[in-house]
Amino acid sequence: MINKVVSGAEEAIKDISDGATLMLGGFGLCGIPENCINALVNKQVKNLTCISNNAGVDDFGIGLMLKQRQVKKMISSYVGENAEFERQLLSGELEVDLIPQGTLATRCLAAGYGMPAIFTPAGVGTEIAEGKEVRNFDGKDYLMEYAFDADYAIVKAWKGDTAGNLIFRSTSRNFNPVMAMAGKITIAEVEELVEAGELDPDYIHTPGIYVHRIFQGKDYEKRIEQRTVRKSEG
Amino acid sequence: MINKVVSGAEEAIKDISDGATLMLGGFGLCGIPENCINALVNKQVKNLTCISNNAGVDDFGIGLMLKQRQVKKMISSYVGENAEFERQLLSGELEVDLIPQGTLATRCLAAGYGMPAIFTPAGVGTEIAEGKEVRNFDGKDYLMEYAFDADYAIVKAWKGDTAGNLIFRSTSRNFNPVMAMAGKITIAEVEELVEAGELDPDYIHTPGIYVHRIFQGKDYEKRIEQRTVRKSEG
Amino acid sequence: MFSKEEIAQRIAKEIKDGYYVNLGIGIPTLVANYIPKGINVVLQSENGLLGMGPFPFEGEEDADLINAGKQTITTLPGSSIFDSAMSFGMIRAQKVDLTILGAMEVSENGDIANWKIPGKMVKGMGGAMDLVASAKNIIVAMQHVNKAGESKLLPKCTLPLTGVKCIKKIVTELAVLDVLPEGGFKLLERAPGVSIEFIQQSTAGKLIVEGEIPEMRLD
Amino acid sequence: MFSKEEIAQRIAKEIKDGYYVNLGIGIPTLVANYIPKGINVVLQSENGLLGMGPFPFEGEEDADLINAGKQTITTLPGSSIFDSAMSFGMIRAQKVDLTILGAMEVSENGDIANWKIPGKMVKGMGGAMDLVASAKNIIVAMQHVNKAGESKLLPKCTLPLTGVKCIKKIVTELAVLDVLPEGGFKLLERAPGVSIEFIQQSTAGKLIVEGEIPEMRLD
Repeated sequence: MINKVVSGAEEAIKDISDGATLMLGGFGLCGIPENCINALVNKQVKNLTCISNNAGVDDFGIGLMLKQRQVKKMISSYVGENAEFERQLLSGELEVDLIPQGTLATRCLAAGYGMPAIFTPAGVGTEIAEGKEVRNFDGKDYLMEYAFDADYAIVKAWKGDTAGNLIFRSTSRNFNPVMAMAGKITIAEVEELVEAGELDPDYIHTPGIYVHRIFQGKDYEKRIEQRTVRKSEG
Repeated sequence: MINKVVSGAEEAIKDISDGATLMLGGFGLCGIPENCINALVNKQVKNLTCISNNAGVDDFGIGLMLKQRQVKKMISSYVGENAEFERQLLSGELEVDLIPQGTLATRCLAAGYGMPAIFTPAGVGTEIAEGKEVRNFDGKDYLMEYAFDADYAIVKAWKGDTAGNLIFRSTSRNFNPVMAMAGKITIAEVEELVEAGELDPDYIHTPGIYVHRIFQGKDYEKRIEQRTVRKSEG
Repeated sequence: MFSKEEIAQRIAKEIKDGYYVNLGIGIPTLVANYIPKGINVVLQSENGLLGMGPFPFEGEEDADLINAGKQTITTLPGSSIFDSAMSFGMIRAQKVDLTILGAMEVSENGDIANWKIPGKMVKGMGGAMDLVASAKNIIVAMQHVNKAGESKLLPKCTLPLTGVKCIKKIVTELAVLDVLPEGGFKLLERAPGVSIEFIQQSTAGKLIVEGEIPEMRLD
Repeated sequence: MFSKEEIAQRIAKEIKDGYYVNLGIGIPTLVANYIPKGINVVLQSENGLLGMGPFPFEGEEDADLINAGKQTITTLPGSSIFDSAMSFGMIRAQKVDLTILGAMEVSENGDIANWKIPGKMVKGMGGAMDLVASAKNIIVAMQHVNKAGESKLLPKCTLPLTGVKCIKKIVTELAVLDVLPEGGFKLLERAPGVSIEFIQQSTAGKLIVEGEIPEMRLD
């Protein structure tokens, strides 16, 4: 197998330069690549375009990059938990392209599957359809949406092996596998890195061919955004 | 959970009637729904359109249905292992629509993902492009191909649960998960049927929402088409 | 007039055995508490889960297991996890039987607006545009009038649209209404003690009243 | 002149460390036996496997584990299994670095015909049309002339095409040739003992010979 292991987040992101387009996995704060985000903050790389379903919170996740004004443009479906984000948006410092969540996911899939465009009914007849091709199939209208073109995809998995194979845990899977397929270069940080052969080939979510660099991350905080519980019974 | 269990192949296919369009999972003889095929043979349902990567061999798999002239049309990528097939084709009894294997798989995916059409470069400039829309993206030509529209998808999995969740084993996965997503009604036969809750949610290949009927099959032959071995060392 | 809980309770009666259901944030989330006993329903959470269970017990929260509202949740026996592309794939392919979501405005031709108010910070549409454009069966849970007392059931939406001609049924604190394919809100039921006249006054769009209009029942 | 084994051996020299490679049926399959020691290469089988290993030992065949030629095979440490949509997805997205396949005819502009002979039973194109349309790097392994002694390297293919302008390199029993973007077969190497004149006679398409043409080496 081809060994994809790098020493850590710093090495993994070392060639990411100003103006790059990044995909960042995660839904809310669940399954985000914490180590790589911190390394990007330390590296102070700027003018980034970030494709990510959400934009983190003020003091965690992509919010840390926003605070340093490293992000020129966010491409997201929902960005509502972030005061600094709002400030930059209203002041015109930050561009935002809001797109439907399913369209976001499917434009990643399209890139990973070599399909230049896809059709979705999401947004037909709304302002997000402006300037887009509408096409009718079987009496229903669809928008044509293009595959994303990202320089890097940065994802977080639960387990990975030295060949780059990834397994995600529970709903921290979310956008991670589709973004992993979609980057020109894909960087994966994992909670546990094992030797090739330790993961069952039948249960791999992202085959190693899609992953270029992998490392075992450290000090995962895995912050919970909405801690909701029920009372113990009895 | 919603219980999808039926008593067996006969019950699973009982409403399939003459003229139906069926998807049948498998690659060669690997991962084919043996029980359902036998039940379809016994039921003698006719004028079927079968979407399947291959057409079985003379005395196994879809070949058994061909022998009884139950198939009006095959939609496949490769049909080369079957003398009766050849006879029916040359005599005009059987229609065949040959399409590239990746196009076949992606047209299933499109149906399962609610995308009416996809773009693929496969077949551009060849006779299979005749009558199809060609579209250029970024300097490369693609054919527009439509999602399949199948009345039933019939697949074979390794394990399944009463909620319809499926897990496939090794390369018997092949077309099964994409077809499972693509049928208006999806029937799954499994080698081992377990209670809901026994399969790890992280390792389910086909979520139960895509499966309408499930049963534990019996007497699997799992015939090997090309038995190739190397000599024991030492 | 119905409370939010009662709106949720009334909507729950629309859920049938064997349904896969996607619940939006707000009143729709409450619907889960009222799913009729004895029927099997699977909740889909569009961040990638089928078979959403209740909130975890204290101390059992799992940061890796959340719903589309980012709340900690649990799975149930028979649950499955999948990625976002498959999640919206099954939504787009209409494998989800029923979608319940909130709205700021609904028009008499079934358009819905629920994601953006001009001049205010826009948080994004999340999965709402995908859901309304794809679902074969959508119920809107909403207040009949806004805080300024203006009707939210309109001849035409004034806010930016989320989807067009997609809403089939609305349950408010005042009434249950169908949106007719040819246009118009057809009054089906009224909340206990609420008059047809009051519903008429609260409905800016075309209200269609035919025959006896029974009171909403929750049992 | 090269044997089939030697053609495979020569092609194997084109495989670089870190390559993901898809091998077609026939001579291409033999290439696996000659992958240079010390480089890491992963074989993709388009029925849904990365990390194809050798044939199983007798008695260890697994009916559920086959390659695209339907042969029983094995996995290697680090293998992964996936469905047919993902398999052709990664092919279409050009994640596979090199595709090696056979051909009936190749034209001087890089068209390939390898799936259909009019009047004969057509078995189907399998994954060949996807592979040739998608791969960034394709090597054709073929005989220079057919059994009737006619050249298979033509100005224009006479058989139904599998793909257009996609072949970059050809290895035959006689020679190694590049297909130039502007058209023409550029002779790179000749098999031991084979003259340029003989290659010229065996090549119906435009052959480009510039400078010294070394003999093919296998070591």
